[in-house]
Amino acid sequence: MTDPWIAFDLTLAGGMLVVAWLALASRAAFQMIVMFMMFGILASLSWVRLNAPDVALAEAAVGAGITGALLLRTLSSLRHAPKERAPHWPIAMVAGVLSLIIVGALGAALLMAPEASLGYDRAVAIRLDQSGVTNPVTAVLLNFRSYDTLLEIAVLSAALAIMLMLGSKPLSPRPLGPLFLPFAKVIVPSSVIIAGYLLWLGASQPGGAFQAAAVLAAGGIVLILGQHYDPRARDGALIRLVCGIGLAGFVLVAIGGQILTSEMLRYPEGLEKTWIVMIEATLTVSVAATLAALFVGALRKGTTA
Amino acid sequence: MSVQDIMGVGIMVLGTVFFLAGTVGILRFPDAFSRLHAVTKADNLGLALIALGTSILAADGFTAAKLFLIWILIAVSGAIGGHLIARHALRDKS
Amino acid sequence: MILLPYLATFLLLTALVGLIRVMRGPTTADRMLAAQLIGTSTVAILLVIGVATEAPALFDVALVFAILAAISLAAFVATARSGHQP
Amino acid sequence: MAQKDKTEFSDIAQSAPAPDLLNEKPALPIVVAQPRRTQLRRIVFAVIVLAAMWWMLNPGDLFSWIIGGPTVALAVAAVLVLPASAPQHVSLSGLVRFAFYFLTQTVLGAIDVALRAFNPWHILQPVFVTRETSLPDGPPRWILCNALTLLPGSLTADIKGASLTIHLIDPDLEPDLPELENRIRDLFSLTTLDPSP
Repeated sequence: MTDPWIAFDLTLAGGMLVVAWLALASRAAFQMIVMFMMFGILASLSWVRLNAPDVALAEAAVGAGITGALLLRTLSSLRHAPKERAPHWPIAMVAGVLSLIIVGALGAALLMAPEASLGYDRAVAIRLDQSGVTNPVTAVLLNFRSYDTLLEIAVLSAALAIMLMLGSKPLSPRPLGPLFLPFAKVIVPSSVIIAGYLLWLGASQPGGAFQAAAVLAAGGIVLILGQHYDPRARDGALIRLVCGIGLAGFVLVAIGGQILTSEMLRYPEGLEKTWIVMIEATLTVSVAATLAALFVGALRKGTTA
Repeated sequence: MSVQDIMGVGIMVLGTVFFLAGTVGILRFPDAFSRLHAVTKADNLGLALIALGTSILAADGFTAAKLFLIWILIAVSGAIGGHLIARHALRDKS
Repeated sequence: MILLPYLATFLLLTALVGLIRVMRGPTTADRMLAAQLIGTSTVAILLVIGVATEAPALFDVALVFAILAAISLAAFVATARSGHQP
Repeated sequence: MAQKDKTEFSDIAQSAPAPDLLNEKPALPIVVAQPRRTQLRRIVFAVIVLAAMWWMLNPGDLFSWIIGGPTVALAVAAVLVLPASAPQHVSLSGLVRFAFYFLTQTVLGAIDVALRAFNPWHILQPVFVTRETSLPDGPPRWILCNALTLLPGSLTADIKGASLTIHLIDPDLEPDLPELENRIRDLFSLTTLDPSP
């Protein structure tokens, strides 16, 4: 009997190709952003179908949620809407050739894979019993999650530092009318609780702070958009400190773990759970502050480009 | 197949009909405001029915509570979000 | 129960057809409301897959989608410029 | 940590709103001067609701309160950043009556719009109307606007003070505003102005 999900999977795969093409082909920036968000949604669904709900969760929170909000914010601060124009043909040629090379390399890897992947499958299967996770995709990702988080935080911190140095057009949200308050009253506390829940779900393994941070940042962004909280009013320095703590703390933990257990990003035996919960909680708050700060732009009052 | 299963799946099928109505609505209706009617009303009920059917099939109180929370979040962002988009579109026009 | 995968496929198809409105516009409001419709459909799809494959973890993914749909909407109405912006 | 956030946030909540672009009423509503008891009641209510939400997501997991405790505290702090609305008295019987009415109307609204979408010969003739509401600002008016959005044929498009701009999908489908207002008054135990049957 055929798998009843085959129709769904084919539709999803086809849909992803179409959306990817539409996102690339749209000349208008706003349309491109919406298509990009739709691509994030479909990518998340595809992780679901690959039996990796953890990755689907991350893709939903980061790819479809917070990135879209950041892109919309960026679009609003551009002085002129980007002009519609076709790219110069030499650039288009180079991009085309590069893409073809990458596609060729991926195809070659796929074609040459069978023998190699057999061995890999077995290695993962053996490890699966030890790690206590039942899904191979999740297990592989979990083992590298702390490295992943470290790099993500480094990238975010660098982005924030560059933005603070260059300055940016301050955020000036439109007034949203009296119904935004009840909206915020439901969404803001819910986002805090859901962020805590995601943190708790991810706390059995290191590195799940990012999804929680994205949801927490979303709650903060609603507060800022409703003009209920203005981080520029007085505590710019405090926010910069909170943003910095994430990267600094994580690096310290990595080095400390290296000294104690002679393996980077490994926590001492027995204390793992406590360590993970504390570190992840700190990371969540710090990354959320960084994401929200990226959304707001300049952190000092009256700072302009 | 138990009575419970048939009921759950039946309610979910009914839910998808409303999703179809929402999509037909946003394609057929003449302006953004009318399309918002389709999005806020039809999809809201569609999701409510799907969530209801899912909780009947799952037959677990806490799962049902989580599904109810999901529906509340979507309903709030649907109803108020529909208003906010309409408000935005109204300022676009003037 | 065998019906559920086809139900999910149907929901996915209605969502994908909704993309036509994202492409056509003509206003930013039209594109955004279509995006919201697709977001809601995705939550529904996740519930259907979750119950069909007995994977309650998917309800958590749906929860995250539900809360973040609200955020992208707020970001849109607060920052998007007026006019028939592309 | 949550404690510290709370004091910072509440200071800012009372500071002046940012100047707005279009000459409109700012999103920040009137900060109601709150007696200490009202404030306390608000905190207790928020703690109960949010703790229940956490318990619902993590049923029977006592260990989860290591994260749950601080999370609920932070969420309560976030609630306190938002301006308080005047305290409302909701009667339980009124709530049941209104919930039943609201649910039936939501279903009717969805069926109505679905039939319009599926009928290939149906041509929409949408109109805008402006109506004044007699309900007080705050939760009663919020409920009114959201109920209008989910009722058959109507959508709250704009609110300026007590004047609502309503989009009707069909001119014949205008909802009976006084009746709806009276149902909301019943919900909040407000005195009924127009005792129509």
